[in-house]
Amino acid sequence: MTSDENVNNTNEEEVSEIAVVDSLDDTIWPLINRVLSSVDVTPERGSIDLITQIPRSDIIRALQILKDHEEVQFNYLRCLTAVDNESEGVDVVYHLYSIPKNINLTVKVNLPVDDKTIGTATEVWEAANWLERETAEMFGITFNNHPDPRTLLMPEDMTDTFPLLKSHPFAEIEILQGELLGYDRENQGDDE
Amino acid sequence: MVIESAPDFETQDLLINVGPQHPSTHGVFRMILEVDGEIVKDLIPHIGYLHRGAEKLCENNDFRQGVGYMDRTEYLASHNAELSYVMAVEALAELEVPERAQWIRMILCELNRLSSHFMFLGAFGVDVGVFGTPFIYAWREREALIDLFEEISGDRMMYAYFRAGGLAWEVPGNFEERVREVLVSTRQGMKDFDNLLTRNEIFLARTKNVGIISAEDAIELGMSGPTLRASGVSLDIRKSEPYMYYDQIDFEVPIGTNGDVFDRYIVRLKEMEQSVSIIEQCLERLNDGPIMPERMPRMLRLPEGQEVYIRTEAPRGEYGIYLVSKGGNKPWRLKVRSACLSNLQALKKMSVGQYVADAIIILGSIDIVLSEVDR
Amino acid sequence: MNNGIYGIEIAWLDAVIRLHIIVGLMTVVVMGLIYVERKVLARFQQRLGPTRTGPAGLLQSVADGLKLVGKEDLRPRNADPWTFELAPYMVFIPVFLGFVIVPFAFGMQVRILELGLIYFVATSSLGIIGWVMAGWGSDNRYAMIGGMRAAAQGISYELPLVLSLISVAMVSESYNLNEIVLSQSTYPNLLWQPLVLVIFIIAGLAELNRTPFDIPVGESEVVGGPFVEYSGIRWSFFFLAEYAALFIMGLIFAAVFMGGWAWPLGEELGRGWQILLVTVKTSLFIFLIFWIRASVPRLRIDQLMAFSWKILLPLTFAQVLINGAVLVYDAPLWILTITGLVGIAVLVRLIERAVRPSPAISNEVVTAGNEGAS
Amino acid sequence: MRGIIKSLATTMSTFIRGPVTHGYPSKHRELPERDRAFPLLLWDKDIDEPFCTGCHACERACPVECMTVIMKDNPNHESQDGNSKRRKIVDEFWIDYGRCMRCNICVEVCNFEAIAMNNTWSGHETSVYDRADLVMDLPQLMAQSKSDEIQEWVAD
Repeated sequence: MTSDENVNNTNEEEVSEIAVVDSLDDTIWPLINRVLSSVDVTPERGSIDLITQIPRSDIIRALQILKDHEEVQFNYLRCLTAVDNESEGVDVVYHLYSIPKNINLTVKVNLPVDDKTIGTATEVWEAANWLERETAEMFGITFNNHPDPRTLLMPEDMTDTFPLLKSHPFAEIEILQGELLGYDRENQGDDE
Repeated sequence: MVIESAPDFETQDLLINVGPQHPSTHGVFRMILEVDGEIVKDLIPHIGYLHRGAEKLCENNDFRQGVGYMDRTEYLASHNAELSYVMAVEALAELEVPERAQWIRMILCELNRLSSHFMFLGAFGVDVGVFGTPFIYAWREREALIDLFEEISGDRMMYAYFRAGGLAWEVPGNFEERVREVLVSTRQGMKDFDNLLTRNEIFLARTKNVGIISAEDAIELGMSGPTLRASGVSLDIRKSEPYMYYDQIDFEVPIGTNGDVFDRYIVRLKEMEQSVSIIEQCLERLNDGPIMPERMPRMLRLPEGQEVYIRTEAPRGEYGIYLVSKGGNKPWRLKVRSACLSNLQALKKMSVGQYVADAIIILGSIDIVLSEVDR
Repeated sequence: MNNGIYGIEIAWLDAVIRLHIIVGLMTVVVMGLIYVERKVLARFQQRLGPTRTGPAGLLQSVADGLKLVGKEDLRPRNADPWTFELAPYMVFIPVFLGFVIVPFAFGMQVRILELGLIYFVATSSLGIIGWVMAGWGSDNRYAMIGGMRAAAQGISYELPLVLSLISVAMVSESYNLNEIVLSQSTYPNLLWQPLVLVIFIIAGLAELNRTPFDIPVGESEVVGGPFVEYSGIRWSFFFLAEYAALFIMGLIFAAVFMGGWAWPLGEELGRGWQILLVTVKTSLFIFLIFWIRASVPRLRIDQLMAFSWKILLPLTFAQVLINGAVLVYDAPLWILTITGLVGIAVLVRLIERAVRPSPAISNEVVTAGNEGAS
Repeated sequence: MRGIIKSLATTMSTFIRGPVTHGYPSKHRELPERDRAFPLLLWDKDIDEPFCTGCHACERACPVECMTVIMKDNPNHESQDGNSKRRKIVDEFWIDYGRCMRCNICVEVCNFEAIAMNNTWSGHETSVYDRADLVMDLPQLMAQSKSDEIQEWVAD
């Protein structure tokens, strides 16, 4: 907020514009701030929904509050996924929706690259079960106390490589389809 | 030989592996049923046979190329899948979509909902045990719809017709009359299904009070779409968070009462009637105009550090696209929120304690498309 | 009684010749039936059906037969060899035995048996053993479930079927099929026994494992049930047996309920006309079964059992009792017609009660208006 | 029972309505003008050479990388005493139909309207026994346009 004030002094016309952009009062932020007063939350304006950054240590407690609190009732977990920010770690992203109140909230948790563990949201919503399994196998995130920590989409033995990390190579189609599938007939040998 | 007394008589649960090659798993879904006689005691679903990494592929393709991959994640309702994707790109690029393009999109999405629901009715009818008839009825109507899509976009299933900003090209001149023509046959098809199944005693006996899931459980499990609404939750994104011009359209959201298989069937059938009425209203408001924004960059680049989660009401529920941009012409991260994946999670809860034959129709009533589940 | 067709007086030779004719006839009829079923079902579903082999696809069954004969006869490694390989015959032979008593026209049958109806019921129920053998011997869990379902269903529906035939036999005062037909020379039995007719069709569908009672072979559940591991010629035996049983059931229906070859108006017909008459009546039954197959879903196993034991069986017992009372006290037969119709009404009511405990369907789905969702 | 009779009536009504299918391999449905099968190259009949200049635009835009283009100097160019205005022209062109996803992007990016989607049945009936046979080379891609078998449709 301090940076905004600096801008305020410089140009009057820009002031109103930037103030509108950066003030979150027109969003549900005041409400969320009140509900999550016990948690360290950093808000951010998203294109549609409000985005909140919550530290890893508080996340499950914060989600539980968001679900149970009378004023918000985020009873519906829309989506749970992760974003690989390479050197900045991995963001776990929760998209919450409150059916009674018709409000949306995006919750983000940043995990450092060398310690990708987080509590499981299945304690809050059952819906998180498969979504977390998918996120775990795709990004190598460990969800502590997950009730069913098997792989979901990947083969059971594919636990050493995580396809959606940016470091995972985007294999050339030739490699995947293999030389023996007809692209290279000379090397096909007598297998036919 | 002495016959043992009854209490020592040991029974063993039978494990049956249903799928991935099974006539009624709707693709390559596999579930392991633990049955005691005919009663399902446990159910372990296995998915991932159709995983193609659409999300990873999209991260390596620009925004025009990505549309084609979206088709393939939801091949029964490709227009709806494309819609979420292009809307996400438009939201980040702050593109204003021309009015005509929006109306055409709405018409196509609702038509696609019809064709997808027809597919459900057909496949579900076969799951319940009618020999092929519902399937052919469904295909008869779906064929008319698909022919229309082909006349518009050129392809029967993988349309690749929506573009960020509007549409790829203008609809043919006789678009309106063709849509009206198709709606006539669609009505006939819906009537045929209604007559064939809705009041059939055997159908009722099979579907009523089977696979019940309560509203609380359905919400808790993240179900969406008709499967959720059958449980009595009136959650339709077209109503709750209207996108495109759904707020200007007058339609109703059918909801069920029991949350059983029959409700999931009837909710879809009623929803189709609503879709027909939506299309008719859209046709009335369709006017001439451009189909792409006037100032459209040749190569679309998104601002850095932006993200959006777009959700639309696809035939099977909430089809969400989570798009993270770090600049450039490719998404940094693209997540497809699949309605079927979340709905499928509820399968175990619905099936345990039911008969083996019920487990099959419960699976059918969720209306899964495995390409959307696995992506 | 036994008029030899070719005037052959040696009884066993005569029987052998007749049996051979029956086997040939059966194969041809089954092939025809398969073709007709495919065409009729296709028509019900607005399809074309087979068109590629021969004119209008007429040779489709022949092509299928050739393909099946040429196909490798596979046996799963863990299957029980004897049970697995004998099962097709155990299904096929009882069906084939049923042809012994079936009258195609006056005197046109292998043997006239005094207890013809009982013989038919006895042989047809033997087939269940083959089904269970196939299910058990395949070492496949789908097959086993299918076999067990077949056993449960076969035994349950045997009773309504037997009782319905018995109540007709009471009215006709004979178990001999020839005499049953002769007794209907003016009024066919279906006039006196409408309820039993309905029950016979229902139980017959179950006995033939046809929709809506095709639970043992349910494609969408147990993927063909006991037949899932069979291929080639063995599988075709099952197929042959299935359609032959359908044909016999049609013939029994024609003979027992519709008056068989008996022409109600005027003089007795020539043999050709008699055969035509029986064929038409049989076709009626078979067409009805195809029609039902194209229209109704499959029941669930518990509903199927409940339907048999709780609804069909009491009704048939009641009909038998009423028949007895009417016949013993020499009351007019139209009383049976009335009680039969009342019985049908009760049956309809019971079915509708069973499936519709809740209010009418139109009230089931409330639609949320514009304000409802937000 | 009444419901079952209603079902029977429905199937009987479709029995009377008659088939809606037609025997496909012997009878082909008429394809709409915009039908998209696989991409083809077009032949400039005025000058008797392909429209394609081998500019690699489609190759770069293809999401599945199914195209390979090689460009060469046009021997028929005006500077070489030819009648063509094209300085460069396509030398070799391969499209792997087995990989193509028929998204129409190559047609959209082409600056010379040199590529179009096949909208005839020949584009749909391309089954072969070997995947390698699905890799089409320049003469194969050009044949239909040369012999006037297609009436291409390109969006504005």
